[in-house]
Amino acid sequence: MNSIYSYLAIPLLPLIASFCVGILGKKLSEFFASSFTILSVFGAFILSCFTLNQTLDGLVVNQAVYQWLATGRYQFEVGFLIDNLTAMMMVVVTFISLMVHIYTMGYMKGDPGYRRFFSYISLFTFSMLMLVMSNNFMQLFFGWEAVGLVSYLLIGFWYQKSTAIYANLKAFLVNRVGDFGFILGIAMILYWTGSLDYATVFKNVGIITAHTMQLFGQPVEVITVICVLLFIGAMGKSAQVPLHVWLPDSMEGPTPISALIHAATMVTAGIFMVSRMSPLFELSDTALSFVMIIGAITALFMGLLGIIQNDIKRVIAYSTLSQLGYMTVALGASAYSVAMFHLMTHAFFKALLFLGAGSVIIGMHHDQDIRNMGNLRKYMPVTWITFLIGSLALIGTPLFSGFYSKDSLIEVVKLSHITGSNFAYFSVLVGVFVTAFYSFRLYFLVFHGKEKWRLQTVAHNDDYHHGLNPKDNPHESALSITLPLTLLAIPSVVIGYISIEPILFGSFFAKSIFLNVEAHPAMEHLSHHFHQIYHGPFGMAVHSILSIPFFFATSGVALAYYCYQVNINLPKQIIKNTQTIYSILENKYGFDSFNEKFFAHGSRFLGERFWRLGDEKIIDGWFVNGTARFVGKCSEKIRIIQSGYIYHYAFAMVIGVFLFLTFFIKI
Amino acid sequence: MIEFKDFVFYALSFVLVASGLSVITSRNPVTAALSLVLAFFNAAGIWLLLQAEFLAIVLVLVYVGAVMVLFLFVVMMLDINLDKLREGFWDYLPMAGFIGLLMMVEMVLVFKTKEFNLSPVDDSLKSISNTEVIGNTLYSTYVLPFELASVVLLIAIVSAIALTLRDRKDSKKINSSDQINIKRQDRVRLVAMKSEEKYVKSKTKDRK
Amino acid sequence: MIGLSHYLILAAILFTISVVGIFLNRKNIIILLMSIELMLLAVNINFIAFSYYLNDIAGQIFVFFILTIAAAESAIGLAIIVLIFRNTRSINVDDLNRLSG
Amino acid sequence: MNELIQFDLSLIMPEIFVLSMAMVVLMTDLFIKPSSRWIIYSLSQLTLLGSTYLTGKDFAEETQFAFSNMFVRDGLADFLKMISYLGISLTFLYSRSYMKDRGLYRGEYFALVLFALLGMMIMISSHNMLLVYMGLELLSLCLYSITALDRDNQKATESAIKYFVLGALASGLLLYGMSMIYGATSSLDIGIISTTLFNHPTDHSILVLGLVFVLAGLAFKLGAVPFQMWVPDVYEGAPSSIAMLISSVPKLAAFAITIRLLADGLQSMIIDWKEMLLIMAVLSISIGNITAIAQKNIKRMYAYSTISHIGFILFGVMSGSLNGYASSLFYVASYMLMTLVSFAILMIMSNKNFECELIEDFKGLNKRSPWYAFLMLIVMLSMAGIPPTIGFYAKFMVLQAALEAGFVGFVIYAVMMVLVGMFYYLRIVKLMYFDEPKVKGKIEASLDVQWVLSLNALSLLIIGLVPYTFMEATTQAISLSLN
Repeated sequence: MNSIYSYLAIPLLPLIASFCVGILGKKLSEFFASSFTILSVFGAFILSCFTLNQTLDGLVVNQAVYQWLATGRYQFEVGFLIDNLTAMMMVVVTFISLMVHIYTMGYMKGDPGYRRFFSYISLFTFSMLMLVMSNNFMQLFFGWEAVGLVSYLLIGFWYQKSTAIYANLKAFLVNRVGDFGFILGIAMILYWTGSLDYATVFKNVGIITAHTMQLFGQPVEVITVICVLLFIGAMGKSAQVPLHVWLPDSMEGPTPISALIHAATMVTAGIFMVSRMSPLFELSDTALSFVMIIGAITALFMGLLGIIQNDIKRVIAYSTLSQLGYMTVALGASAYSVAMFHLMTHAFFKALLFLGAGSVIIGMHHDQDIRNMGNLRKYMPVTWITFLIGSLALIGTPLFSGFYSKDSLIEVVKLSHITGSNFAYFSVLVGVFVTAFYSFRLYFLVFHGKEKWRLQTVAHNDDYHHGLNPKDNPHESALSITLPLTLLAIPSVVIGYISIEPILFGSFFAKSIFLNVEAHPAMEHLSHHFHQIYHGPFGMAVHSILSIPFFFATSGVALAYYCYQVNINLPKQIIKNTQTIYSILENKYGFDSFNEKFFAHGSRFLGERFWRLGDEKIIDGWFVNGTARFVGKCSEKIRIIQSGYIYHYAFAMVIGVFLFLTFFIKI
Repeated sequence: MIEFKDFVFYALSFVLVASGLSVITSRNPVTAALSLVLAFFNAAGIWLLLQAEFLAIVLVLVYVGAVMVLFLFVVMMLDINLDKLREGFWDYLPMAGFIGLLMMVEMVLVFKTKEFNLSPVDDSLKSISNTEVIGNTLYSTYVLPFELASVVLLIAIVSAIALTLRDRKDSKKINSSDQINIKRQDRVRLVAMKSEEKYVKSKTKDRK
Repeated sequence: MIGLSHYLILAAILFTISVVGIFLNRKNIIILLMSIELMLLAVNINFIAFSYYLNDIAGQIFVFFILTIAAAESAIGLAIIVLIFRNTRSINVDDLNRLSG
Repeated sequence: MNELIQFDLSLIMPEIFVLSMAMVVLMTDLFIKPSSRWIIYSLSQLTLLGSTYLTGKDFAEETQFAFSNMFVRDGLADFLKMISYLGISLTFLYSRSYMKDRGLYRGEYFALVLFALLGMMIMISSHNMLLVYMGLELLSLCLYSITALDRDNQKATESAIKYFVLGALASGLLLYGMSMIYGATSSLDIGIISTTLFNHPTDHSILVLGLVFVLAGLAFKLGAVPFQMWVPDVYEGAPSSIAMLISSVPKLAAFAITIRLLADGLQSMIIDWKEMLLIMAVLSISIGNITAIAQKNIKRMYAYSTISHIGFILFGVMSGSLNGYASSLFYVASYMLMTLVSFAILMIMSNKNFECELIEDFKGLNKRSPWYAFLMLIVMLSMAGIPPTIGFYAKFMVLQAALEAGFVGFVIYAVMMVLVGMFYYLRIVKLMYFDEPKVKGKIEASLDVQWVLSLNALSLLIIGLVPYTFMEATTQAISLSLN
């Protein structure tokens, strides 16, 4: 593992597997297709672990593998930059990908597109690895587009479903908006620094800081423009408001994809990119504020939307949005390492939650409506336990991995002094409550309470309707599904405890992430707190029990418990027949009912509004569909000119000549 | 005082422009073709004024003699409904005329600039005949385009034949090689089919 | 005194007439071909006038080739017209709008 | 004198060979039975092989003139000729069975295409306005008649007459412009025109007048807005094989005369033609890409995509630098490779009773033949300009050249139009992969077509991965010829 070419093997293994399975297709047996891709991804995972081991010893590789083209001043290469940041991402990506590969064997069993699916996810692994390992913007952009393409293909994997096709088109279009900003940002970097190589760009970054440019009549720092443009790219990929609309719809894709691409890896590419660009972002406080505010809005308001969803996958999707918002807030607070830390822990527990949801969906015979579920813990014990672990990690229960990342995140936001940090602090705090509420609402509805599918009166025997018959019992899923769940549950619990010290407060990211300590001292303070007050990770957990976030989280769980466990026990008839008395009773409880009304209903109302107005009307209606419609209209208009008559054509030619004469002849 | 040469120029130009207008406005294609012939004659006259004798003769011989006859031939071969051809002419005239006029004015303005009024060269210096000069140049300096011109004419022949020549449908011509090469299976086809109901029934009836 | 510009203006007038003829004529394709002939005639006048005033034979040579090619061109053009007439029984320009958009 | 003409003839050897072989083909056709037309086919392919040899044997290292400086043989000329041979050879191969099915597999077709090739070779090598005109007409006349070759097809004849009338109008405009330039410089030789204009800046307005007309003629040949109206109709009307021919190789020749006339002859007027080309380029890119979206007929869609590609080629030319010309040359060559594959797939999907010409016909191609769907995917990605295909690199180089020439705003606009363009290219991809096939049945093609087509399509990818050598060749060709 000394030559750069041995690193090349890591992305190439999945690529080769993808090609073999994709091209040979039906000629391969299903078993061979799956085991071949799994082996190759496993190989990539092992090699990644070796790489991480090497980088932990201080190895940093930055080398070109192949020169694509050189034009005068500029050179475009394929190259790798391997340091702790990259290595960590590589391990996370290959690990989750491996889990998803194994899971897919069970999940996609019997699907006609079985081999195609494996080909796609291997291709995705390749693209994602290229993205994280790149040492220049060109390759970054390639990986960026490639993961987008595979995501597009996979959302529309069940292409007979019209909703799936619509969702993949939406994802494609919205991502184009982000990409446009991203490529403009790259172009500006190329223009100002004359290079696309990370190292050269970071070296020359000093040149940029001195310059300002005119934008809408105002002088703006060039570095701010660049950072904001790059961040717009990240907003598209990492689904930040207002470019988030594609992510909930992307749940039309198969569940393993939602876990791999739309929760754990691809959507975090934006976070990774901003961390990688920390030397640029550190130079512009304006850009950082922008990042933080966007992140804060996403974190809070997307979480609120999670409360009103009834589709199991959509709840988790909104939760992903909200958690991505958290990471973005951390970026804005210059706590890149915290963002990356949360990215890692989130990758584990969110993949776990999604895969668990997939297991539930299989158990329920492809019924995704949580109102039809209940008491599944009896029938699906492994899924239940692992899902509970995932949820606990998500809400930040002390000692779980999510706790360490989230708590540090909130802490660092509190310590930050950048514009907008107060709002962000408020958002992430309230977000904790919201997260806890929707997570446990989901948990209680699915795994506890009554077995609601038995209450359905209509037995559906037709093929079109999925779901469980009232008399049937759900079954625990096969080993290929429960094994990844178990394997993911382990890091969801322990990874935070183990790694918080080196990642956040040690020198893990020292060579990868640049921090301007004087301007943004929040990280420094946090480190101080950690060592001086908490004396280590366990102390941090103990201290947190008296802190505000913990209180918020507990009250969220309690509220969820009350609303979906306690209230449900009241006889249904009373609720139905005596609406007025029921609501008076509710009011008598005072604080609780106020909470119920204000937070549950109020936020449901708000969420509904945001969704209807913000998402559907403005963003979908105007920006996305509006542009397409405008171009289409122009197209139809121009077609009319092409009338088919020779004299019109001749006339057009003569008019062309005439206008040229008029414009250019100066007598 | 108008010189005689000037008078000839104006006279020829006037007829040339008038016949040109007639080409594009006449309702009958035969009239148009004949107007074009007239235009060619006048152009030949103008070329004579410019001492391009050879080309003037060629224009008359080749164009009037051959090309225009071909035009007339096609016009008469195709049976065209005259009245239909005129519809809508006046509707478009104002716009077309306006654009044309503007374009012409622009070009004329360019030609009116001073530098362009070159004085004519001294005629008496030219002792060799125009035909001889053209011949000499054509076969020495311009031999490559000359050869290419022959290729262009060949292409014209080939494509005119390829496009329009076809066997008459009612021709009784016999292709003997086709007749010899014919196989049994090309002509005879054995078809397995059910015996027809009616026929079978009637037969059984007969038997009864 | 007749100068170069007189000839050029004459050619410009003829050229414009022929161009207008092409997009004014909405009915008969053959007249379109005639307009094209007229246009080439205008170009020829230009070349010959330049050749005379510049005392350079190249212009006349060019005209020679233009005449040759124009003859070939009209042969092909007429052949295509004959085809169209065979196919549609009409050489009306207005009927030629099967292809559009 | 004798030696001189010998030298001249040795330079023009490939042209002489193509001409003689075209006549041999024409004559052979008279004496063979229709069933043995393969002889003609092989003869034509041999011709191309032979001329490749003749051109490649003494590939021009330096510029050489023949026939009193009318004919030039330089790096640009030989490079373009080699690519033209390749293009014509592929055209013959791809269209073989398609033409057979439609009764167009005739001797005249091959002879006329070879004559057209001769015309293009003359255009590419011309260093004199007269020769430009001769070559242009040689090419155009052949194309007019080939378009109408399917005699009983109403659409084909209609498109032929449209092509013919507008083409004649365009060559009239071109001639008028040439006469003005001749009048202003008193020479037809491009080299002399260039030096005259450089040494004695003469009357400007008359030159601009000539330039506008010349440019109109060139733009017609290339198919740039507003002289593009014939393109969609001819593509749709003509049989696919002929549309393929028209859309591919002639663009190389048109590019060559554009470079010769503008970048060489009228070099001193760069300020004027730069702006004119800019207007045409921007219009072509916009109208091409936007109108293509509304098309239902795939050939028309190709036509509009051609128009937008031409816009990009003009972007490179108008940047007015050697780098810009080289990138345009690269673009036009890669465009030829792309368009050949795109039409070839169209023809493979057609058969005797079925003409593939609607976009809908591509529905579910992946189900019918995954390999052809994949090849089509490469072409579409390349045309849309998505890395790592050749199309991306071509667009990138051209836009970079324009950027260096200072057209920042227009480059941004062009990039936006590329995004618009992606829509209709990717729509084909979507139809191929996500829709159910309308027509069932496998797609058949003979073995040689399969292999060559695959190679052709994969080359789009491979050259896109290692474009550097190819780009080097174009840069060298351009820099050897200009300066």
